[in-house]
Amino acid sequence: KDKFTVSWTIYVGWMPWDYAQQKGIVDKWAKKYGIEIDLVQVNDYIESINQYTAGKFDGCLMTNMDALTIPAAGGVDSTALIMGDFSNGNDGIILKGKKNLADIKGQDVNLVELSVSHYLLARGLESVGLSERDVKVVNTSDADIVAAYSSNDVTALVPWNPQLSEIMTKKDANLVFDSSKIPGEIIDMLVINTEILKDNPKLAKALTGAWFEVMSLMKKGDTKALTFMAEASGTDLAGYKSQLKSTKMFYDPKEAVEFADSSALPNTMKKVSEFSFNHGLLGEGAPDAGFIGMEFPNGKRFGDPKNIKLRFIDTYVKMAAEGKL
Amino acid sequence: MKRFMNLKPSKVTAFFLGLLPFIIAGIFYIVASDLRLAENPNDKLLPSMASFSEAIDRMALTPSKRTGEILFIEDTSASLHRLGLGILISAVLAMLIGIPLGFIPFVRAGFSPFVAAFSMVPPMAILPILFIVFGMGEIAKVALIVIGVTPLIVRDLQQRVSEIPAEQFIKAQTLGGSSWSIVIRVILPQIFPRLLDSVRLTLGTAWIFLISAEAISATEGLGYRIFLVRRYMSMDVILPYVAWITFLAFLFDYLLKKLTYKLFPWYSAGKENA
Amino acid sequence: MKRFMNLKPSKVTAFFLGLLPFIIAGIFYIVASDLRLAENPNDKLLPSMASFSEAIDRMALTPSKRTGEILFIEDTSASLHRLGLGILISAVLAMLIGIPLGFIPFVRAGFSPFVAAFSMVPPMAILPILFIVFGMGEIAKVALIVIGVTPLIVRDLQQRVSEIPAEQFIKAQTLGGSSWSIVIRVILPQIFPRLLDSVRLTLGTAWIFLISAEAISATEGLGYRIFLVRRYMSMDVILPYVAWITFLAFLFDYLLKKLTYKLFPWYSAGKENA
Amino acid sequence: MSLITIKNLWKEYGDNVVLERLNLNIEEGEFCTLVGPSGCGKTTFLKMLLGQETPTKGTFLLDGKPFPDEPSIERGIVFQRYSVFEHLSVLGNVLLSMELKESKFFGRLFGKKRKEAKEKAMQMLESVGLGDAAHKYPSELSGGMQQRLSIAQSLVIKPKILLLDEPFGALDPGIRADMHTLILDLWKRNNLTVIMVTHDLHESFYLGSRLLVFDKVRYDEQAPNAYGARITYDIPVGNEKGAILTKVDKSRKKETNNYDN
Amino acid sequence: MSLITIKNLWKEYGDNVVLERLNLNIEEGEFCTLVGPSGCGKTTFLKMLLGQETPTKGTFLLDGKPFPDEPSIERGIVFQRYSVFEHLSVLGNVLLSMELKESKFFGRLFGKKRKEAKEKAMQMLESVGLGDAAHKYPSELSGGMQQRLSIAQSLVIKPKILLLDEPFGALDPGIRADMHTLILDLWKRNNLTVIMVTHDLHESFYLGSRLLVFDKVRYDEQAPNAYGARITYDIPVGNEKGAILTKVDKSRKKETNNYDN
Ligand SMILES: Nc1ncnc2c1ncn2[C@@H]1O[C@H](COP(=O)(O)OP(=O)(O)OP(=O)(O)O)[C@@H](O)[C@H]1O
Ligand SMILES: Nc1ncnc2c1ncn2[C@@H]1O[C@H](COP(=O)(O)OP(=O)(O)OP(=O)(O)O)[C@@H](O)[C@H]1O
Ligand SMILES: [Mg+2]
Ligand SMILES: [Mg+2]
Repeated sequence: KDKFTVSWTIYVGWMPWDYAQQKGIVDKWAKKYGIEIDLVQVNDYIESINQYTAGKFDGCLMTNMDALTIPAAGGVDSTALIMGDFSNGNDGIILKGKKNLADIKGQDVNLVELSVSHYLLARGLESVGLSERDVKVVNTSDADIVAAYSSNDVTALVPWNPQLSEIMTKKDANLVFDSSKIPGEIIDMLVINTEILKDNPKLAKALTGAWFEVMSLMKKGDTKALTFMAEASGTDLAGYKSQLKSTKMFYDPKEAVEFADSSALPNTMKKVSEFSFNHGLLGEGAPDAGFIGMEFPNGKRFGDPKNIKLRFIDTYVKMAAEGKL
Repeated sequence: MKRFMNLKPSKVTAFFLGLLPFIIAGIFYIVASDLRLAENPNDKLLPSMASFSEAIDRMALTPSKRTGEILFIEDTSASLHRLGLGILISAVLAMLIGIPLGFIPFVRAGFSPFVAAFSMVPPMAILPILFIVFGMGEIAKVALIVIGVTPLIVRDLQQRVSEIPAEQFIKAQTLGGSSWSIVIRVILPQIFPRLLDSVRLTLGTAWIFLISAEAISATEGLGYRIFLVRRYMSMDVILPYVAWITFLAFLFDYLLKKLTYKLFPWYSAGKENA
Repeated sequence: MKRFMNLKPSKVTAFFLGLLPFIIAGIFYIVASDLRLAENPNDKLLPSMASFSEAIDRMALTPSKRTGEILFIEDTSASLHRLGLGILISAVLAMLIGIPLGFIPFVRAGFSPFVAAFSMVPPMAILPILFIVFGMGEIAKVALIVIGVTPLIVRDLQQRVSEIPAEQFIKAQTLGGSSWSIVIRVILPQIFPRLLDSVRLTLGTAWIFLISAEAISATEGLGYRIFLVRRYMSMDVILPYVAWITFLAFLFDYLLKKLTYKLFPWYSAGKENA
Repeated sequence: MSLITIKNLWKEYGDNVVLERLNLNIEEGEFCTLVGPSGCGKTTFLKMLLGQETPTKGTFLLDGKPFPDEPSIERGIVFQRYSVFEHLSVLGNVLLSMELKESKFFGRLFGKKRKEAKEKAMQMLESVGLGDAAHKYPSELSGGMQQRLSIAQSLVIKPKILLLDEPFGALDPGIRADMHTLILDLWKRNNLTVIMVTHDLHESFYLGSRLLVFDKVRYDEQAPNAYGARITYDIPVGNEKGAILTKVDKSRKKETNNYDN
Repeated sequence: MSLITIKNLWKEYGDNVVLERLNLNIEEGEFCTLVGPSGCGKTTFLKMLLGQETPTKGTFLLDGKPFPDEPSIERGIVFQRYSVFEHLSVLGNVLLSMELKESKFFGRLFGKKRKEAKEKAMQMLESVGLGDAAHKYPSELSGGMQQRLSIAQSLVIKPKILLLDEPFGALDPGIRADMHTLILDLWKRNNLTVIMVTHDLHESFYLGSRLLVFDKVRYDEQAPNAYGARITYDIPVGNEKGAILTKVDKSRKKETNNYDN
């Protein structure tokens, strides 16, 4: 197999893929390894992951939590090839009028249910000694959450960017908690089907190479590249830069390797796994949070070793760090 | 040998013929599902019959751990409540607008172009404005149905009113009718069964808007559940829900048709057999 | 004083009366927008006329920095292409299914229940399956339109075919027609203008499906653009796009109507003036 | 003074002169039948009497006052079709007449008034021979019964003038004959003024007390619409006037043929 | 052998006996008119001749062979309405007959064949007096012209038998007379066998060579559907048979009245 498709969705940390594709960087690297890679833009994030899970795509961009609850829980053994960034303020809890997170008690909270926003809410509530029972979650589509804020009966929301910064420009909007308070727990990553990855290391090499080429451009602050990404995501350079500010991008492959190898990652995934289990996301058959096994670099593991469906690797990022691609 | 067009199946044959495509579709599904599951036993796209019955048991027979209620019943009643209210309001509005529009030349001249233009606006695209006006609660969901469906019914009723033979209006005038008494004694009762027909034909559209509204913001409802479980691709829940929605739509269609002929025995012109 | 129902506006009066609601709606908008902007000059919900003209300038007159093309034109042509293709396929399919369904008793017995049930399935709810079957490319978007619209047209055509007086089929048989030649010489030409009418009436639904499809997977198109800027609530782009969609829908409605009467001068029964 | 006074009346639609220089007086209690070639303006004339159309010029008086310019309760009408209400039973149709007349706002009568109206309606139905069909819907009636119903509907509120536009045109000959007996009977008993358009010359002679023939007297090949129809015959007729019929019939030989006789 | 042979024929719909014990032979070239009270089974009889219905029992032969059980090219039909094709011009309607007959697959003729067919169609149209209207659509024609067209459509492919179900019932008397002249002329010129249902006794006598009267001879108050109609009169008629008409007319006095005469 030498033709691969990877789906991506418009999001601040994933716009580099669009740039890489449009500017021929992906093609260049693919050619180098004698393969073809097609990046397909899907606007509906969930649909993109669903299609990957159903086998339509070889790879897909998603967060750590969705990787666990959708493909892994759906029995599709997946590997996080590149952890490109983590949310460092890109997700937040907003209260209308009120200034403290504790004031959220008893309110309706509008968010995308069962998403990282939901996870962030759970973590936030934990930090002030509340639990999910103290609020009522209202599932609200991410596309409409900005408009929802304008409505009088909406008082608490958990959006991500760019909706987050959009809402913050409005009257009475107070950011009472955000992902910078739980750094490294909401990770945006490129996930590849493990089987395909095993058979085609070329794919991993080409994608990693292309990614870090764009990263080096961004690190330099290449205005042209950034403007390109800004426009594609429907905003302008300033807007895009402000979104980047709350995103911890691993511009340097070394940083990425470090993050993958850290002991924080298994801990994070344990929390995510527990959250998911409590919300029934690991499937009805799951007896406990460790039902789905995960594997981390350096042989660390979490959960059922017989049911390993999500793997985090640093192999290719390391190659990039060592300039071996 | 008779021409194909002249051959008529007996009642029994017709029944089994009608069943056939459903059976074929069922078999088709089972085979496709088996093939996918053989490859990946955890595949969620086309679940096996066993997973369906498990999911149905979970959703429709066992009370939810979190709320203690049966989710399926909760979802159905929430959705039907919204749908019913939306349809009811649409029907009443459509009568109030459609009859003058079809009957009074001055009203028609004034509002017909506006209503026609309004009916072309895709409501999904102006959601933010709707949220401001109607809030995010139950009203918004009902309002989306009303905005989506009313113009369709209005245009149909306007058309039907203008199809009532002019002779009837003249005759009623010679009997001493005023514009108003002609509306309530001649037009309204004649248009009523047509309204039911029209509601029936727009039920499909109403469902689409209901599901969209519930996908945008809700805490229960059939559309809510479908979009929620889409997050982990639980087709074992989605497909029974879709089947249930289809069945409900079918049932309402049937009941409305029966009701129309029961209430209005004289009504048969313009009936839709399809 | 004449009864209200007997008063008829002159042509000029009718024209200005028809314009009035649009003007009132416009004034209403400007006032509401001014009020909101006075409170918060950054409010994006109801932009001022100046923001509109800026946005229109940006989208429709200045080439995009990214691709060098004019976004508005690109979006329009992409959407119209999908819409056109979807409608065309739906129309052809609907003819192929609707005519036998209305005409051949055996086919009706076999497929009528299935088609009726199928037409009740909300396509939005089974999107994952549709995308698996049709891929994520252009085909999927067109397919969503086709799946959403075809059953509606089929049911209408089936109804119309069964409304052709039985006398005509008998007569054609006495002239030596076979089932097939009756289809192509008697039914097809009579049903064709009705098909155009039916397409016209389902255009609104087709737009809804197009916009939904583009919001899920596309890189250009009117629905895509609205989806993209919706996250920033750029009503200055959304509202002109909505107005443009409304205008296009209106235009197609008008053109199709004209075309129908031009192509089929004998066609007037069952015409819909509304 | 005559009930209807018409002097030098013209009716034009744009360039199309339909009727020209009509002069006519109709007295109370007359039964006029109108005949004439298709398109000569008979229906247009009836529409003016009804108030649906207004004359282009000329004097047009009802009881010495200008004609009301919209349909009103003094002038009942029976069309060839569509003049009964599908959604009401036979009795309901006749009741409706009284309800619309007497209850301006609700268009309904209640209690004692309704009961009285019902009795009156039943009497009316008996007199047109629909007593047994009172609870049927119009769709269950034959064409002739529907026309009877339409007549009953108009007569029950006692209009001054009854206008009929080819009321029996769609009926079978046998049934038509029954209708003739009926309408003559009603005319005599109620002291009605009747104006009836028909296509059928026999009908026009057999019925009525006065026959009006509309026709164009001037005709221009180049501009067929330049001249309108006028009243070419205005003759007293009636049941006994068989002789005239034969005479007129002969002069129509070209159009009809001996079967018609 | 007769063209149509009917022996002891019954037609029932469930319990409802519509026709019973019919015996009849119709020879080639006859012009039979069928009359009878409404609902007595005239249309049902015509439907059986057409192949739309099958008899319940009895012998029913065409040219000595059992009747084909669906409509076919030997038997042309003209209904009271709806038997021309709205979407085709007058010429197109007549052409269609030949096209359906000769081109089984496309239902269309091309080139020389089409030209010939067109000429034939024009001749046919001339002979029914529609030459000038060849390029009009049916909706532009009067009722009488539409019926002429329907007749032309059937005759152009020379059926053995022409069936007519109240073809002139919806026409005005004057126009009806013209149609009589036409149909008699076509019958004589084309050596047709014609079977025509009518409501009009005059028509049935004036036209045709043979009059068949359908009526119930037995009647049971308790079960009105228990007995079917039979042929109560079978008499030779024709243009010159005025005497019979008068006789029959008198016996019908109850139903019609002197106007009808
Ligand atoms: N509303 C109208 N506008 C313009 N012309 C009209 C209108 N109504 C009738 N006409 C014309 O007036 C003429 C007379 O029509 P009218 O219907 O009165 O004839 P008629 O004698 O009743 O004919 P018929 O015997 O066929 O019913 C016709 O030439 C017709 O075209
Ligand atoms: N398809 C059918 N099924 C059951 N009964 C039928 C059917 N068609 C006709 N009949 C019955 O057969 C009888 C004869 O009907 P038919 O139409 O032949 O009468 P007709 O002599 O043509 O009457 P008309 O003069 O009113 O046209 C009627 O009692 C009718 O109810
Ligand atoms: Mg007229
Ligand atoms: Mg009959």
